[in-house]
Amino acid sequence: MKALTFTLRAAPPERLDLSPLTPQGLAGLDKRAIQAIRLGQSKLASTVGDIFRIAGSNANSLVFEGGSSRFDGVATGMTEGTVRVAGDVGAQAGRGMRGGQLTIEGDAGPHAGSGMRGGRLEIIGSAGDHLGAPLAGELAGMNGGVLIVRGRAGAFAADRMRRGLIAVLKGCGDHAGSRMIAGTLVVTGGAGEMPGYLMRRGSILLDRAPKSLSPSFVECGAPDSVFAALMDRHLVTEDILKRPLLGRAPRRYGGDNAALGLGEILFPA
Amino acid sequence: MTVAWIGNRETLLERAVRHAAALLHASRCPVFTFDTDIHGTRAAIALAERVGASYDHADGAGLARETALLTDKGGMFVAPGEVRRRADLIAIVGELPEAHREFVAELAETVPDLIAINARQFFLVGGGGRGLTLGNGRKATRLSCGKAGLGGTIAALRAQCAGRQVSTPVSNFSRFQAALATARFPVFLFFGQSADGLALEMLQGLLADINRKSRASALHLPASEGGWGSTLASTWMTGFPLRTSFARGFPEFDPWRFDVARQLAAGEADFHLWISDGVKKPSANSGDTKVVVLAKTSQPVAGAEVTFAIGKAGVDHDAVVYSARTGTLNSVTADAASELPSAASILRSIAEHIPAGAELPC
Amino acid sequence: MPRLKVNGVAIDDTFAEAFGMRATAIVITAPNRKWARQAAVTMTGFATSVIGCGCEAAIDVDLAPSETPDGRPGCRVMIFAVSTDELQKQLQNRVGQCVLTSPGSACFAGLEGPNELKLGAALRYFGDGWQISKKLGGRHFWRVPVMDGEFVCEATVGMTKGAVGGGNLLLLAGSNAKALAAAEAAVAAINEVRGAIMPFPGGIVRSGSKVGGKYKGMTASTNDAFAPTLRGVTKSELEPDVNAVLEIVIDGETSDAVASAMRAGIKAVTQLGSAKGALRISAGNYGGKLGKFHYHLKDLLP
Amino acid sequence: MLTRIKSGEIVDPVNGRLGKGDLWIRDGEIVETPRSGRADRTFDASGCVVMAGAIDIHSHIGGGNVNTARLLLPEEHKAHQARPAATPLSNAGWSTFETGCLYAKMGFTTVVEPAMSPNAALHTHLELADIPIIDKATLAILGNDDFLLSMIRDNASPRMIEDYVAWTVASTRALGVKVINAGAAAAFKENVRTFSLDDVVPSYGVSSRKIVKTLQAAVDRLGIPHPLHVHCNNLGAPGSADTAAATIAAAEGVPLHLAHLQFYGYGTEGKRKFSSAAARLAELVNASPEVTIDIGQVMFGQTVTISSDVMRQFSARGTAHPKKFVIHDGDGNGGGIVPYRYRPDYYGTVQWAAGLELFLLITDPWRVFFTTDHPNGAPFTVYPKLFEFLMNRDARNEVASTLSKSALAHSTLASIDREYTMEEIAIMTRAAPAKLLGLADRGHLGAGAVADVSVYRKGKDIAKMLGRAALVFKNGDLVVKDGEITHYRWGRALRLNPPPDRAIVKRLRDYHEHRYGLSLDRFTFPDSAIQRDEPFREVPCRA
Repeated sequence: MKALTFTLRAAPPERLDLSPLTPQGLAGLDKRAIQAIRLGQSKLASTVGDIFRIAGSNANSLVFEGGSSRFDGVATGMTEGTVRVAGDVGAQAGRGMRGGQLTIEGDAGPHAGSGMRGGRLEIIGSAGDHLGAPLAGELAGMNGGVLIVRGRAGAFAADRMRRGLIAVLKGCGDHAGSRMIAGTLVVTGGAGEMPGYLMRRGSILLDRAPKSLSPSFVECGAPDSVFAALMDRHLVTEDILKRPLLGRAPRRYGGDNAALGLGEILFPA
Repeated sequence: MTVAWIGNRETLLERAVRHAAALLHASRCPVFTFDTDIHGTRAAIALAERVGASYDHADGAGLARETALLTDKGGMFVAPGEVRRRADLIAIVGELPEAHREFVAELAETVPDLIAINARQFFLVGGGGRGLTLGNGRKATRLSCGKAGLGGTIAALRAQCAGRQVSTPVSNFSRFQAALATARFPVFLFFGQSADGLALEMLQGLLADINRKSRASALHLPASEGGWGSTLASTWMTGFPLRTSFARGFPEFDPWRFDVARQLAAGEADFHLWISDGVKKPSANSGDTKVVVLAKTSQPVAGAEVTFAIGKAGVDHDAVVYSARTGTLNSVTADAASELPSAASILRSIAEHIPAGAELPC
Repeated sequence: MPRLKVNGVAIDDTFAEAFGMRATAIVITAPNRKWARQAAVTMTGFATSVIGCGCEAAIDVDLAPSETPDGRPGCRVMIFAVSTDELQKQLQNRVGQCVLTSPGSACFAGLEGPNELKLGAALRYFGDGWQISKKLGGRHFWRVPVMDGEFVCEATVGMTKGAVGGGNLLLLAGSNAKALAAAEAAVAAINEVRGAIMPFPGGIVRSGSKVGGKYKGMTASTNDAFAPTLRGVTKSELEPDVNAVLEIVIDGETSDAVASAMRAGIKAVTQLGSAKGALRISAGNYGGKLGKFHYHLKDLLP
Repeated sequence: MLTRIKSGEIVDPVNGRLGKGDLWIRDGEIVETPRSGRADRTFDASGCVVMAGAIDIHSHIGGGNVNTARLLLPEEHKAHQARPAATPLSNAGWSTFETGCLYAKMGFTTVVEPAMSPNAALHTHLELADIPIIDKATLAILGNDDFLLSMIRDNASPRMIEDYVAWTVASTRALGVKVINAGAAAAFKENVRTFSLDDVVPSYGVSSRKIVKTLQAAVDRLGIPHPLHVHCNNLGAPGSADTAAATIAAAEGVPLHLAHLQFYGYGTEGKRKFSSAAARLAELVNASPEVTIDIGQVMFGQTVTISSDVMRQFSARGTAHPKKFVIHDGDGNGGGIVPYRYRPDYYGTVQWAAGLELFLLITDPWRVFFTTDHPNGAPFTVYPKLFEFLMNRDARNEVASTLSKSALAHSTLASIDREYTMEEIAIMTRAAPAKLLGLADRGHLGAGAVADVSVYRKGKDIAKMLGRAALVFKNGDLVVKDGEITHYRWGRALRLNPPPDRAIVKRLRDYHEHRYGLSLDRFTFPDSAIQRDEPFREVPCRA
């Protein structure tokens, strides 16, 4: 069966809520039912049929041909299968994912992978602010799974993260790993101001010394690190990085001593 | 007195109201920006509900930071009256905004009367310069971590108060520690324009640590008093603070999606209702966005489809506003009452001319 | 007893009788092989027999850096015990006292399986609250701060209930030197078999035992039938030309591993030949009544 | 306009009308059957129960602390996401707009917000004014404010204290006075962490008991119909039944209302030193005719606790779920917002059972009031289910069978057979609240009453029957039909208006200017500040 393919007819006239279009959400729906699903978030209330041409029928493998920064909530809560977007997406891509694989070939807006619990989300382009982070009012950040951004990420990447792995390859904005509870954030290409602010536990792995760090982080030497070896090997075997990141004995900063102080920032010596 | 224009032409208020209502009704994605009192806000939100609009404050960004502290963390707060009567240690967190200097001066000139200690000590957390001169010739002791900025300084302060290590100690920490040890009711003053959300969260963490054994609290002196009032009104009317939308027929809160400035910049909005009885002027709108303006003006606003001249709340007409000085909503009597209509009255008239849909009073 | 002969080495038509056991395996790594082996040797010391040591343990195989999770030299260690609880206790004590303490060491699961034992999950408390939990690609590690950095230890390790303990070969020779030469040849060969260990010193035991004894409280005593000096006073199993007997005891992750190990051992001993080594290969059993696993020597010929 | 509600089963205990009959409404008022017998409109109520509109005497529906709770918990609100059912507080009645609609759908037409901070009176009334359909009222909080505590300390005359109470009630447009953990909020500011009835507020030397007795006397002498509304000390603590018992004893023959008694219904029995002591409290209430109580029933699920008992909320902050909270040191009481999830575990079971025991063991339906202390015990939207528990013992026993057995072992619930009758429900939720609050114009269906009428289609499923009224009339307007809102209108806030005493006003003016550097005018407001037509309706004090 051919992948169920949504081809964008024209640039969307309004922001769209694509959260209904997931493998599990579309399983068993016929084409007419799919076309009638409301996506529009303004008074226009566009439906799937207004926005996309549909081809294929395998709902376990969804393809969006063409994207837009107005595509919100792509693959929200997906549990299985694959979703691929050949283009950009808007806010909250892969929000609350639990399984399966979501690939965004363009850029993503804010809150990509917000509250993910499982699965793999790969953004080939760049991501906006609050990568993997909770929405307003929520306390739970990413809680599992793998989130890779091949380009840049904005501010507050991995905010309140508890579990899982986030990797940003071309640098990220300020306050990366803020309020982390645990989990691992990898940033190559440089992080912005004060990474790890308010982190309790968790690891932030960088490819260079952070340019600014809260004084509540304290230098903790550079002993040989088996963890670094494990991590380096994992990142390469998982196809996240091409070469090892930390090396044999990375430098370590511990913090945030203002909070619990059990987090760490590691970078190659 | 002319109070309404369609384009550049004077018109009857009634006609301008009808025209604005028709434009609103025809719009696909209307957005509102306001800077008005509680009644203006209530009327604007009620209208937004009728037409499926999203709304924000003209000072949306600073308010969003303060709102985020409440939505994401909460914390410990104190009423301004209690600060005046009880606080024996005042820590000013970050740059003291002009709008709140008067209150700080008042604190410097008075002494607490509800506790035995008849003096206040002042500290300035972060902030520029060598310290801060308050009223009564008093100075605030500066607590700083050099280049670490306000966020870094609060973090270091909290770590040091908890007996944990820091890489750069806070200047004058021992003086602060000694003051904290004897203070009966320390209060930290904070402002949305001076500190980002994480720094405010850190401050609340410091307060939580202190309150394990003794007392302390924080006084919120909002970035915009009017904006905070609007935030409260929005919250009771819809359950949500500002940056809420009715586009899908029910209130939705999303501080990113319904950041009205963003909606306008991204070309998502096709109609912009600008309501301000203050000095702020609407920002330039993108090409085909239609604009209706309510402003204290004596002439039509360039580029606006419709302009309404409104009076300033509390000046031209009685008003209800949030007061940082009382920490609640206050009734204000017009001190230069005029014939200019209130924002609320124009907005209600427009709502009455929206063609009938569901009859909803909100 | 009819006998087969290979390269002059007689092979008894008998069988080794072995028992079901619980077993686990861990991978110990270190900055170099010397210290990986040191940690492994230390933790498997005094682990020859469950009768007196609580478990039987030894290095299974050395691992190249490319075979270990952290890319450092390592070795796989196996531990066998008669119950899950005992195995857990021995694992925890031995890794805690001998691996955690060894410079630069790390410890990983060497066995997967539905049944799990605590590894780092039990040892993490040494971290006194400073320990760090990490999950990577479905594996869970604990990082415990120590004086040379961190002791990284996988949280749990698999346990098999299908392990076998007590596979054996008895090597009978004309002199002590020849018996030892045969036994060493067998040990070297069996060392190459993955999943099988020989828990006795250097893989060899000279004090083969029988069940019980004349003294009260002795659960095992000398195997007088194979003791050459007692040939005159007991019902001996030894021909006149046999002057020394050594035993190889084998524990395996699976029954197949035990069989492979015995096969490798027999092959090595027969290749050495009777002139340099053993005259005869036999095996120990209890008449087939006590152990569930029987390894007939004739089925394991080279 | 003349409206006839035909052939309903009328339940009107006040007027002794029980049985099938017609009810007539002229415009906004209930009238005798008119001579003409010709109605402009007729509603067939056969198969229905017809009662007065229900009155909730204690529900936190608006004001500073309630709004802070909304601000604190946007993610718990149903509209946060497009799937309403997915969020825990989806039925909480969160905005002012929903609050009015959801109450009306259940046939409630008057609701009292019981905790208005006097300084935030304008804010509270603005919120209440935005609650559609129903009438509202507030109780003004006193008892932790410096002005009162100083007067008590300085042995001010009862007359002066009465003047102050009267001024507060009048200027804040309240319908009564509430005291919340008297003295504790003031003590908490001086770092006191627990506070009981005979503990003394530092710097004032005034005990909690003294504050309660002072206010009780002032309220009584002022002729404020609603007795002093007391939120006792030690809310929620194991052994708090002792505190409640002591407070009941302190009534001493003068009317006193104890709020959400369930939260004090705890003894210290059992392994966990926490058990239901509801039976003991029920007995005390039964024996104290001057005491009225409301329950504050707990139901399981996510909610948020909103209380001006700042000391108690501070100590509960560790139990916050989700983990965030607001603690506010206000001018008087302040308050605390602590989200909480009641789980059907040992502790939750004790609380659930204690509330039901109080309901069922207090014999006089005129003195026990139906509340969940919304949203503290549960959102008011659970009322239909709670009615079912009271009226159907099988329903509650079925739930009990799924709960903690060890908790229920310390409770009498299983042994109680009582089922409320519809008449008792009408007393508890209509007649008695009107009497308690001094609202002669409602709570019954006699001629001259406000035409607040709720009509329920009879059915076996009590929760369904009382959850979705067949018809609701507010001031004679049909506002609900078949459980859906048909018409929006604005209710009023019911208030007392005792005349101000000039001396106290002057004193207060000096006090505010001197102590706060502010004009007293900052704390008062004209009716026009509400910007609704006739936002208030005056209720007389007792002569």
